[in-house]
Order: sequence, then structure tokens, then C-alpha cells
Amino acid sequence: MRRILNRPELGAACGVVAVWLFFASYAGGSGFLSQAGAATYLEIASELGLLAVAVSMLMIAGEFDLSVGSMIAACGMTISLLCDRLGWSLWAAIAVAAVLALAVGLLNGLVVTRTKLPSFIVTLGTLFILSGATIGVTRLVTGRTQVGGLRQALHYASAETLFASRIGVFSVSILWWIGITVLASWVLLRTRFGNWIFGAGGAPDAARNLGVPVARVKIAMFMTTALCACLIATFQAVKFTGSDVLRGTGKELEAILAAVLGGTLLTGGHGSVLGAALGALIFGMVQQGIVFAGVDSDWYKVFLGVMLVGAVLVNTYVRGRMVEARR
Amino acid sequence: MRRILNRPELGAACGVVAVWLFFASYAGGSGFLSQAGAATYLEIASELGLLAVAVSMLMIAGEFDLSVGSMIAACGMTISLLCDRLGWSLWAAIAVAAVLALAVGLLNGLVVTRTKLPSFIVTLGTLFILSGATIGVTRLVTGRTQVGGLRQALHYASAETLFASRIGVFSVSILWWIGITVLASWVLLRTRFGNWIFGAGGAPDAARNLGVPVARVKIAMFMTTALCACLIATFQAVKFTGSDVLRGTGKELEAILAAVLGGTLLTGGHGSVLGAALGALIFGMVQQGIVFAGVDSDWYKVFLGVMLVGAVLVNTYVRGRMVEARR
Amino acid sequence: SKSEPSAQAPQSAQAPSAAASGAAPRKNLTIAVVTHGQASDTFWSVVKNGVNNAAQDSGVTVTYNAPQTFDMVAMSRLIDAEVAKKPDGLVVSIPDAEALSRSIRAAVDAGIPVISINSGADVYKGLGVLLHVGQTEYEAGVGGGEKMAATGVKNVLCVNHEVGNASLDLRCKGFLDAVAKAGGTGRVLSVNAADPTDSQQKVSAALTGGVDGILTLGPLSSNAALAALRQGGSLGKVKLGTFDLTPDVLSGIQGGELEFAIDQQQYLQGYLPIVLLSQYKQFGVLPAGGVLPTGPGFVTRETASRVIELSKQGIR
Amino acid sequence: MSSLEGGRVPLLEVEGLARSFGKVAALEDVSMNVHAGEVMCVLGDNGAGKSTLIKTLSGVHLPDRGIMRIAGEEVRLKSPREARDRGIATVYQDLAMVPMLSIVRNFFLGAEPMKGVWPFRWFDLGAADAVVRTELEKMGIRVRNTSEAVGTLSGGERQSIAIARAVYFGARVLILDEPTSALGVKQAGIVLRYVAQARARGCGVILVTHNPHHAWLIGDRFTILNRGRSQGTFSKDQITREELIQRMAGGRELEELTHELGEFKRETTARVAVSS
Amino acid sequence: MSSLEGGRVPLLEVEGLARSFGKVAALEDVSMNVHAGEVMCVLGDNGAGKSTLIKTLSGVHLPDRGIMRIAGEEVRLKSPREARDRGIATVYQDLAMVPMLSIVRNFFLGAEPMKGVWPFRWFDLGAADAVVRTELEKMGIRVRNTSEAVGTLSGGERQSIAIARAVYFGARVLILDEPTSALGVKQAGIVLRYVAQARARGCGVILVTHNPHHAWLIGDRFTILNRGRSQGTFSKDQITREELIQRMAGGRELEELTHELGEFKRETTARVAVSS
Ligand SMILES: Nc1ncnc2c1ncn2[C@@H]1O[C@H](COP(=O)(O)OP(=O)(O)OP(=O)(O)O)[C@@H](O)[C@H]1O
Ligand SMILES: Nc1ncnc2c1ncn2[C@@H]1O[C@H](COP(=O)(O)OP(=O)(O)OP(=O)(O)O)[C@@H](O)[C@H]1O
Ligand SMILES: [Mg+2]
Ligand SMILES: [Mg+2]
Repeated sequence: MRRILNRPELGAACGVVAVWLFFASYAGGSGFLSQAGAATYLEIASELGLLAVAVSMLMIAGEFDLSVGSMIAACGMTISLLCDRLGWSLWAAIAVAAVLALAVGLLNGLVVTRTKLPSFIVTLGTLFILSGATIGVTRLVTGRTQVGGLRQALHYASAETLFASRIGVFSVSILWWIGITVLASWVLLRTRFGNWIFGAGGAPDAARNLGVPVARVKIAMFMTTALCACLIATFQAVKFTGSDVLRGTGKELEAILAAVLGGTLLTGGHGSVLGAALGALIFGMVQQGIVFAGVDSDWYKVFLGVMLVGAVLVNTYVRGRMVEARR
Repeated sequence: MRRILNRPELGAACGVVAVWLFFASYAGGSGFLSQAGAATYLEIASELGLLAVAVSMLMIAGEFDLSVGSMIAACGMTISLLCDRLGWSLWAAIAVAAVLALAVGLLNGLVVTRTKLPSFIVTLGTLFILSGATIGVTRLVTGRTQVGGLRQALHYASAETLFASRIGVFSVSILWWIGITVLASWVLLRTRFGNWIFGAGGAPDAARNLGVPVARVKIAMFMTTALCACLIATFQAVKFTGSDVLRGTGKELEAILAAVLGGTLLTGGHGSVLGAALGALIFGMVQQGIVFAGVDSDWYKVFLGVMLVGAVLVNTYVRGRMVEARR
Repeated sequence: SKSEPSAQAPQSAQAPSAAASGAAPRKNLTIAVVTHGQASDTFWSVVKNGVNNAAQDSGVTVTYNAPQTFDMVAMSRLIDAEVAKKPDGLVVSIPDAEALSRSIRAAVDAGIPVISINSGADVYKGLGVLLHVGQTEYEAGVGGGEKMAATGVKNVLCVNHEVGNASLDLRCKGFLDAVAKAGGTGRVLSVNAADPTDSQQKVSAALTGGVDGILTLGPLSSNAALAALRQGGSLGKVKLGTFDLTPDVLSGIQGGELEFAIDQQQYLQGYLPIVLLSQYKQFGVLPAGGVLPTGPGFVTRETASRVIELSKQGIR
Repeated sequence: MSSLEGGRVPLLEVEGLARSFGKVAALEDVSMNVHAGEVMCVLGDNGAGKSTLIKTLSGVHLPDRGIMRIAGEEVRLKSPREARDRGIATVYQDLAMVPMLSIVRNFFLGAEPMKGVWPFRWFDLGAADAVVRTELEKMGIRVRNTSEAVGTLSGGERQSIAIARAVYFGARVLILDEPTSALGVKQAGIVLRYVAQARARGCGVILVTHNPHHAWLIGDRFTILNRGRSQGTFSKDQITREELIQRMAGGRELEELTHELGEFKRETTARVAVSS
Repeated sequence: MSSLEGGRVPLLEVEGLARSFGKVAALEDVSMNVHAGEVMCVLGDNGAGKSTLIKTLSGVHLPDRGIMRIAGEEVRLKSPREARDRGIATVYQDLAMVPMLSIVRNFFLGAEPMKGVWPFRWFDLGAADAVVRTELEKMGIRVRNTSEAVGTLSGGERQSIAIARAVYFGARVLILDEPTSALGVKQAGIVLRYVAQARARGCGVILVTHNPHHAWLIGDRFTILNRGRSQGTFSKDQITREELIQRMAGGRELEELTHELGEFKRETTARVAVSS
């Protein structure tokens, strides 16, 4: 019992229940409870959740990555351009995008660990550079800011099965989300590398003194995060058979929020992958629940803000003790 | 000599020189060096600088405020609505807006210090709520998202002299910027309250043990920051004789960036007001320099990102020692 | 009352003229509107006013939704959610047919009558959308370019306040194409819509390059451009045109500071589809035209005074 | 020491103090007092609750139960500031220093000397600097520069500064939590002398220490804590040094150890002889 | 101890080590060595550079100058991991613990026991837990729950865990930086016994301590540092306990202190008599 109470994701779990109950009673009649309704918020949660899982691990390792949003745009555009302009196979294009993502992640990690600059600043720089380069290159090549026609790409069908098919009304991305959450949770809690992540974030100097290769751990997490962003880009590119340069804008903040809702500390060293996944679920439910409830979109942000602070408060209250190290 | 080398703002000063030299040589012919050119980037720097000064003090006290951007929109709208719809005197409207800002700052501070939630999350909630409420109320009252006609408001002329006049080609906001920077610098470095700010951010528990009223210091800084946001809203409302609900979006990030460029640590406890003012100057010069240099606006963000990381690197390199406590 | 219309929706979609409810008294209809324009955008706030007025006039319930940023993925999810609510009609804008086709098709397949507005004139048919209300952004831009070229300018600036928003890109492209056709040159200047000081000073800086004509894509940047011209003392020397109307823009036109404003009459883009859908749902009637163009209209010094009061009410 | 106690009102007194953290009862029913001009030593094992006791006395923690009196008056300290205002100065085991702040700013944090007339009153850095220099000199510490950040100093140097600060501000009661543990013999001697000086000035001193030699050298009375409970208070004439060490559960251990060490050594020599 | 030294190659040896931080020369020309089966005590004032020496030996700092040999082989340690791989285990003064991590995870951080076949190898938490429990029990520490965060423990408890860890992993050379300073007499005794056991197993131990009693009890040789310079190395038969204390600049101080304290007390009594 005490073990359960001590888990960082407990708050998020209660938050999920609270938010669900709220919308079920308030907007249940309008389809929130229907299978189709559940499918819409689970789809949002699954994509955000994939990212939040990686982001929460990176945050536990003590770093931020603000460039994931523009990474989604960059990867999606890479896939679309390669397929649409050069007629590449979709799979080859996805592979190139993944390599690009890993390279940017590596670069982020190297700069952060070498220069000891705050990752907030470095990855903000990456955000600008990536997003600018995506716009620049796309407009240079196509004269537009959106590229479509992926449906005609080579091997589209197999990619669609894997990334954009549906099981009943539910998106296949939900399976990915569950799978990756389980895997990441196992890595974090049950492997040596997971222990190193906690050490690297909780007390980097101490961990280094004990022989943990802190820099390598952080770089690996930057690369994982970038790869997850690329995965989402792939989902969206395949599902929407194209990309635009604004896609993913703001996703970095949503992912960080989901991680925090899930009990991950902004300061690093403490957190939970499962919690981040649940945080994403809260996010998805709020986002769609507002639509189901028919809240005037003028007031949407007010609602979101109140729900957000409310969820974090419930979270903290349930966890019983306030986080010690803050910010 | 060693004293100067140890100052946190030295890096920013070098950054200013470096950026100026870069654009002077690269875009000097196109007006960057002219008086009018200087006036354009000084005007941008002065408004951002006002905010960055307050934000850097808040960051030194160990907290973030992401709601300053939406505070600008909310205050601007308050002023415009009161004058345009109710025919209030401009000065009365400004006073009401300032009171509103102080109240929101107080609320931010109270929630952060009472609940011990990270200010990042709390003020993100405030950001959503304020921005949503501004949109909602404005549309409810006017059916539009932009309100103008401030030129016809009572006492516009006197307000214009104070907030929107020009001395030669230079905006009067530059004087405000210099004045507030000097005042804030004095408070931070030469008064008891300033010492408390450093203590509250550097080691809150230790400071509390020594009798520093940490919570009150933080709340005061939240209120100061909100007030500065309101000041900028006033500048812009008077200068552009109206407001819109988008105004200020993203300013919070720019202010934090300017503060970091100026040597303020994201972790709190260390930083400089003068540095933040210089950071804002760098920002203004980069933003305008790019236009003077005629860089294709598609690539604007790439340039900004590279300049940003470059400036921070120069900053850190010049300061000689890397920041110890990071993030 | 929810289940009733949804049960017969498929039939009415298959054979509108045979709608069972044809002669029935007016029912409690629900129409969903999903666009790509944020609530904070001046242009779209007029559309929304049209939607609301139409809802009141024809006694139907409407919900208006738009993503918080120009985000096609979020927009498709909003459509999904609305479709899950099974409305009696759906109004969408289609700035990116590729991204939205899946969600729009799903709505059509679910038997919901769909009307598209604003953008999507070229693709709406293929998606099974009944009707399009509005005009393409590109043509509006071309119109602006022709008007600008007629004043004799040679070096123009298109001030874009939201890079990456496909509809703004099209406006600029049309504008620059038209100016180029008339023998002029020009470029795009991107500014930050949220910071008028930034916009003003950027336009000021760009003016040093000998620009003699400026088109702004919305009132946010037109105010800043006006301030920049005032600051540089080039009011009247540099021609200024803008998209969309506000009281400030109109008084600027009256005072001769602005050359013209392009008016898409977006109020109609909000008003018409609601009325059309409610009529269609009740009586199965629909215009046969396909595309109902609402613009571009130009407001110039001669016509400004008539429009100014309407603009204050958020109708133009 | 009995001459100092009889009938006089203690400077600081607690009765039946209790404090727990979640399920951990760090203090249960602790009573103790300190008079003006005496050194009260608090002794005990690791985790016995000594630091918790001291933090409760200085207003950092609120007690769950129990009464606290300052000069006979019942009080309930709600903040360290209040304690400080009532003349209680404390050196915490975890130091209460701001690492990124300079030595002089740390020294005066929360009690800055002011100059000028309101509202133009400012932090008199010049005067502060002079005070710090002399105070540190008195402790035998030579710092290169009082505007250097505290974070760059060695553990012992930091400890010394914290003590110098508390002594400088210590008005009536001076509380020290293991002040000598990180210090070399020389610095420890200086600290003990400081304590003696404070006592001579009429201060009441509460001293937590693990070092029975230091305790015996300076203490007038001794309170022994064990798992959050007081094991009794002894004045110097009621107990011998050996008894004290014994009670700190260390005497026998140390003796045994000396004995054991001899055996180990023999073993080692044997092993080494075999292996070489 | 000469029997252990003559001609044998030291386990760990440094010559002419120097290291500065900016303008502060923390170490200048320090030479020392430790053989298998002996305890080398490093003594010195606060800020003498003891911690810096130890951090250099364990790969945390790279030396500016100087040679380091492990079992006669010249090495240049680039990371703590390398030092650990070469059999050097260290307990740092600033502890090297991750406060928010559980006891068992801290204990094995950087050297987790693994289970399963690659790539499905995982951290064997069960085995780790058992090890931690027995190791801590050996040190006389009872923790409620090994999955509790280290941050909630008292200073001494944390210190004990760090030592238990180093002893458990200590292969050839065990380095301890002031291990007993935060400990009660009892726990300090246990730690010293640990050190003796390690020595008996043939470990070379380098021990930094401020406590001359502890040093004399356990040390075989003594190196004294002063302002970053070595003041010589003495084996136990070359120096008496009193001389050692003297050299630590403390003996005379303590004597003087005892003398002074007497005087202060007299003053105090006089003053109190006057004031009452
Ligand atoms: N903030 C806290 N949260 C939870 N437990 C705490 C807290 N502070 C102290 N404790 C627990 O209370 C007990 C007493 O701690 P305390 O620090 O008072 O011991 P101590 O006597 O000072 O020990 P040491 O000699 O090692 O410093 C310990 O078991 C510790 O784990
Ligand atoms: N990272 C660092 N940066 C700057 N100066 C340092 C650093 N580490 C140590 N020093 C300086 O080097 C000198 C020696 O420090 P060190 O910690 O080695 O002393 P020590 O002998 O361990 O002292 P103590 O007994 O107080 O622990 C001190 O003056 C200290 O200020
Ligand atoms: Mg303690
Ligand atoms: Mg040391």
C-alpha cells in the first residue's frame, strides 16, 4: 500500500480518473463516452504520449529538449520531400528522417554536455534553426509550405498498415504508445542504464564520481527524444499523406507538461514514464473533452489553464508530499 | 581588473560589441549604422529590456513567469476597452490595468509559494487563463479581437508625451529603459532587498533559516514583473492607439532569453540586471540587423538560432568559467 | 432528439430531395463549424460573428472550433471530435486538402452534409463536400497586386505576420506574381504579429531599401506599417494596401493614408453556410452553383465611409 | 556549575518536545534547558534527533507537541526570523549558506547593515566588508577576497564562516550543530575558544558534537539523546569523562577496537608473509 | 611497518603532484604512496588540499603536473570510472550520493549487478537489496526500507552508507575523505573497524581525518599537508602520538585552550556574581 502511495504516477492516475469523470458527467451525452469519442482522445494521447515518454526520461536525466516540435516538422518534411520530389520509397525516406533526427539529437547532446550551457538555451537555438531551415528548404524546393501526395509514394501501403491503420475505430498508434511506454518503463526501472538516467539527473557530479558516464547517458536521451519526435512525424506524414512546415509547433511544451502532470520533476532526477503516458492521456481528454462539451472556443484557453493547474494540484495533493526540489 | 572579469554582464557586453561589429560590416551600407537604424533597434531593445530587467530579477529569485506575454495583451486590452467603450480617461485606465497586473502577480506569487508547485507550471496556467480571458472578454464586448481609437481618449496627449513621444528619431522608451535598469541594478546590488533576492534564489532553505522572508521576496518579484509587463502594454497601446488580443505572445520567452544572454542563471541565485538590459540590446540588434542585411525572411529563424547560440557561447567563453549550477 | 436526425442522416445524404423531414416544422438542428482560423485572429472573428448571427437568425445551434495555431493535425482532430458528436451539418475550411481529407471524408461517409468555406475552392468537390463559399486566397492576392501595380509602384513588400500559414503564403504569392506581371519586383518580409513594435521597426528597416509599395496581410501588420511610414515621414509616398477591415484601417483609408483594403466579406463565409445547411437539412434545397464567391471586394477612399459603422460591429 | 542553576530562570527551555516526519518520530518527549553563561552539550548517535531538536529550537520546524520558553516566557516560534529576533543564533549542520553568493553577502544575509535615510537606504557593503575581515581574522582564516563566492571554499572554511557569523550575531543563545566535525585540530581549537568567549559574555550555548573530548573540554552540562528520547541530563560534576564516553556508547567500542586492531595486524603480517 | 615497505612496489604512488583552480594552488609538489595492507593517513588544516589530493587520486581532477603509478605502472586517470576499474574505491567528503534515489539504487549506482542474457539484461534489484541489507547491518545501521530516498536520512546515516558502499566495492585501494567526521563515537568505531578489516584483506587504505585519536589508532604512516605542500611522511614508529597531535598544530592549541577555559570560567563566575 505505502509503495503505491509513493509512486510518482499515482497523482496522474487520479487525474485521469477525475478528468474522465468530469467530462463523462458534463459532456457524456454528446459522444465523449462513445467508442468514436474515446478513439479521438486516445489518438491524440497516443501521439503525445510517445513523445512525453521520451521527454520525461530526458527530463529525469536532467535536460530539456525544446526542439522536438520543430523536429516533427523537419522529419515530416524530409519524408514528404524525398517521396514527392525524388520519388523515393517511403521506407527509405523514413530511414533518412530517422538518421537526421538522431544526428540532431546527437548534436544537441554534444553541445549541451561539452559547453555546459543550459539545455533550455541550446535546444531553443536548435528549435529556431530547425524550424527556419525547414521553412527555407521547403520553400526553396517547392515554393510552398506544405507538401502532399504521399499516398502515391512507393511502399505507401505497408507503411500505412504500420503507422496509420485502424483497429476498429482505434488508431494503431495506441498500440505503439502502450508498447513504448512498457519498454521505456522497463528500461528506466529495471536496467543499469535506467539507474544511470536517475543518477545523471539527480546529482550529475556524484554520478560522475561513481563512474556513471553522465555525458553519454544524456546524449543517448537526447537522441531517443529526437527519434520519438521523428516517429510522430512519420505517423502524421503517413496518416495525413503529407506535411507542412508548422506541424508540431508547440508540441515540446505539451510533452513537458504531460511529463510534469505525470510526476516528473522539472529539475530532473525524479519521475515516471508511466506517469508521462497518463499525463498525455489527461491532455488528450481535456483537449477533446472541451470540444465535446461544446465550450466556446474563445474560452478554450481559460478552460485548459484551469484544468492544467487543477490537474497538477490534484496530482501534488494526492502524492501527499510536495516535491522538494522545485522548478 | 579581476572584478570586471568576474561580472556576469561582461559576456553580454562582449556579445553586444560582436553583434554590432558583425552587422556594421555586413549590413553597414544599408542603414544599420544610420541614426534612424540605431533608433529602430534601440526601440525594440528598450521595450524588451524593460521586461527582461524584471524577469532577470525574478529569475535570480528562483522563479519563472511565463504569463508576462499574455499579461501584455490583458493590460493593453483593459486600457483600450475602458477608454473606447466606457470613455474613461487614459490615465485612469492605465491605473486600473496596473492594479490588475499587480493582482495577477500577487496571485502567481501566492500560488507558487503556498503550493510549492514549480512556477513554470503555475504561470503557464496563468498564461492560458489570462490569454483566454482576454480573447473571451474582448469578443464578448466588441465582437472583434482588436480595439483601436485610443487617440480620441481623454488625456491622450499627456500620455503620449510620456510613453510614445520621440526625442529626435529616438523613442522615449529608451529613457525609461535606462532609468529602470539603473534603478533595478541599484536595488539588486546595493540594498537589503537585493541581497534577499539572491538568497531566495540561490538557497531558499538556507535563506529562510537565516530569517529572509523568502515567500514575500518572491511574491514581490512576481508583482514587479507583472507591473513591467503592464508598462510595456501601456507603451504599445499608446503608441499604436489600440490593442489586440495577440499582443505580447512569446514575449515571455524573449525576456527569459535576454536575461540568460545577460548572464542570469536559469536555476536562480546568480545574474545581473545590466546584463539582461544588454541581452535585450543583442536581441534587438539581431532582429533588425537581419532585416537590414536583407536576409530572406524564410531563413530568418535559422539566423536567429545561430546568433542566439553563438551569443550565448561568446558570453560563456568570455566569462571564462562555465556556469556551475545549470538548467 | 440527438439520435433522430443521425438515424436519417445517411438517407438525406443519399437523396436530399427526398428528405423525410421536408415538410416538418423547424427542428433543433446542430451545426458544427471547424476552421483553421484562431479565435484571436481579426479575420476569423468576423467569420465567427457571421456564424453566430446566422445561428440566431435561423434558430439552429452551432459550435465553432479552431486550433490554437495554424495546425492541420489539431484541426483534423477537431473535425473527428465533431463528427463523433454527430451534428446535422458541418462547415469546414480546407487550407490543406491532403491533411484534412481523411477527416472530411469520414464526415461525409457518416452522412453529414458538409460545406467548405474560405479555402478549398479547388478541392472541395473531390472530397464529397456539397458547396464552397468563399474565394481563393491566391486570387485575392492577385487582385491586390493589380490594384497596387495600377498606382505605379515598382518595388513592393508583402508583410507576412504568420510564416507557414498556407493561406497567407498564397496571398503573398498572388500579390507578388501580379506585381511581377506588371513589371515590378518585390519580396516577403516576415514580422511578429504579436509585437507591433517589432513589426513597425522591421518595416522601417525594410523601407531603407527603396520600397514604394506595401501590402499587409491583416490589420495587425497594417497598423504597424502605418506607424512605420509615419515614423519615416513617407506617408503617401509609399503606397500601402491591406487585407481585411478594421475601424482603424477604414479611417486610414478615409484619411488617404492607406490606398485600399481587400475585403473578402468573410462575414458571409460564416453566415451563408449555416443558413444553407439549415435550409438543406429542413427542405433539402441547395444552390446549384458549386462555388459561391464572396470576394474580393475593394474598399477605397470613396467607399470607406459606408463601411465604417459595420466594421465597428464586427461585420466587415 | 550548580551555582549557575539554582532557582534561576533558564534562558531557553523546552519540555516534552515531540516532532515526527511522516512515520519517523525524530523527537519524542525531549526536555532540556540552557542557562545564561553555560554550555549545554547535546550528545547522541547518528539519527538520534539532535539536528531536529536544534531546528525546532531555532524555529525551522514547528514542534508537534511540547512547550518552549525563552527567559521564562512561553513562545511558539513560527520562523527562523522570529528566533533570530529573540536572540537565538544558530549554525546548522547543513550550513545555511548560499553557495553562489559572496562571503560578505552571505555573512550578513538577512541582517544587512544599512546606511542612508529612508527610502534611500542601502546595504553598507564597505562596513560589512570590514566586519567580515576582522571576524574571520579572529578565527584565523585568511580569505583572499570577501567578494569571492562561498561555493569555492573548502568545507572547513565554510564551516568557520558560518560559526563566525553566528557568534557575531549571537545575542543571548548560540546554537551550534557539530561545529567542529569538519575542522582541523587548530580550527576546532579556535571554535572552542569562541564558544568559551561567548559563554564568558553570558551567552547560553547549545552545542551538538560527536567528539567526547571536545564535549568534555567545553561542556558544563550534557544531555544525551537516543532514538529521539532524552536519556537524562548530567552536569560536569555528576559525571566523569570516562563515564561520558561510555554513555556515548563509544568507550567500550574504542577499547575493543584497539584490541581487535592488534589481532588484525598479526593476521595481516602472517598473510603478507605467506603471500610474499 | 618497515617490514611492509622495504623494496616492495607501492600499490598507489604519486610524485610531484600539482593542481590549481584558477589562481588558487590547491596542491603543489605532493608525493606520497600507499602499500598493500597499510593505512596511510593524510592530515592537515582546513583548505590544505586533502580533498583535492584525493580527488586527483580517484580521477575526478586531472593533475596539472606530476606522475601517478598504480602497482608500479604509470597511469593517467581520466575519469572516476577508470579509477574504479583499476580498483580504486573512494568515499568523497561531499558524499557522492543522489538524494532523490533510493538507498539500494545509490549503493549500486555505476556498478549495478545484472541478470539475464544480452540484450535482455536487467538490474537485479532483489540481489542488490539483499546485499545492501547485510552490508548496512554489518555497520550497525537499521534502515526501515532500502527503497527509501537517501535524501531523507540523517547526515551520519548517509555517511555510513557511502562507506559501506566503498568497502563493498573496494578492491585494492580504498580512499576515505573524513569518513568519521559526521559520525557518533559508536559508528566511528565501526568505520575504523571496517578500515582495519580492509587492511587485513590486503587493501591499501588512504584515510583523511581531522581526528588525531582516530588517526593514531588506525594509521600505519602519516602524511601531513600544509597549504598544498607535503610536510613529510612518518611511519608509526618514527613519531609518537603526542608529536603527531603537535604536528597537526593542535596539541599546543588544545593545551592552551584548557588553560584559557579555566580563566574564562573564573571571569564568568565573577561577572555573574556582579550582575546578579
Ligand atoms: N526532513 C525530514 N524528513 C524525513 N525524515 C527526517 C527529516 N529530517 C530528519 N529526519 C529523520 O529523523 C531522524 C533524526 O534525524 P536528525 O538529522 O535529527 O539526526 P541527528 O541526530 O542530527 O543525526 P546526525 O548525527 O547523523 O546528524 C533520522 O532518522 C532522519 O532520517
Ligand atoms: N573546485 C574548486 N574551485 C576553486 N577552488 C577550489 C576548488 N576545490 C578546492 N578549491 C580550493 O582549494 C583549496 C583546498 O581545498 P580542499 O577541499 O582540497 O581542502 P581540504 O584540505 O579538503 O579542506 P577541509 O579539511 O576543509 O575539507 C581551498 O582553498 C579551496 O578553496
Ligand atoms: Mg545532525
Ligand atoms: Mg576536504
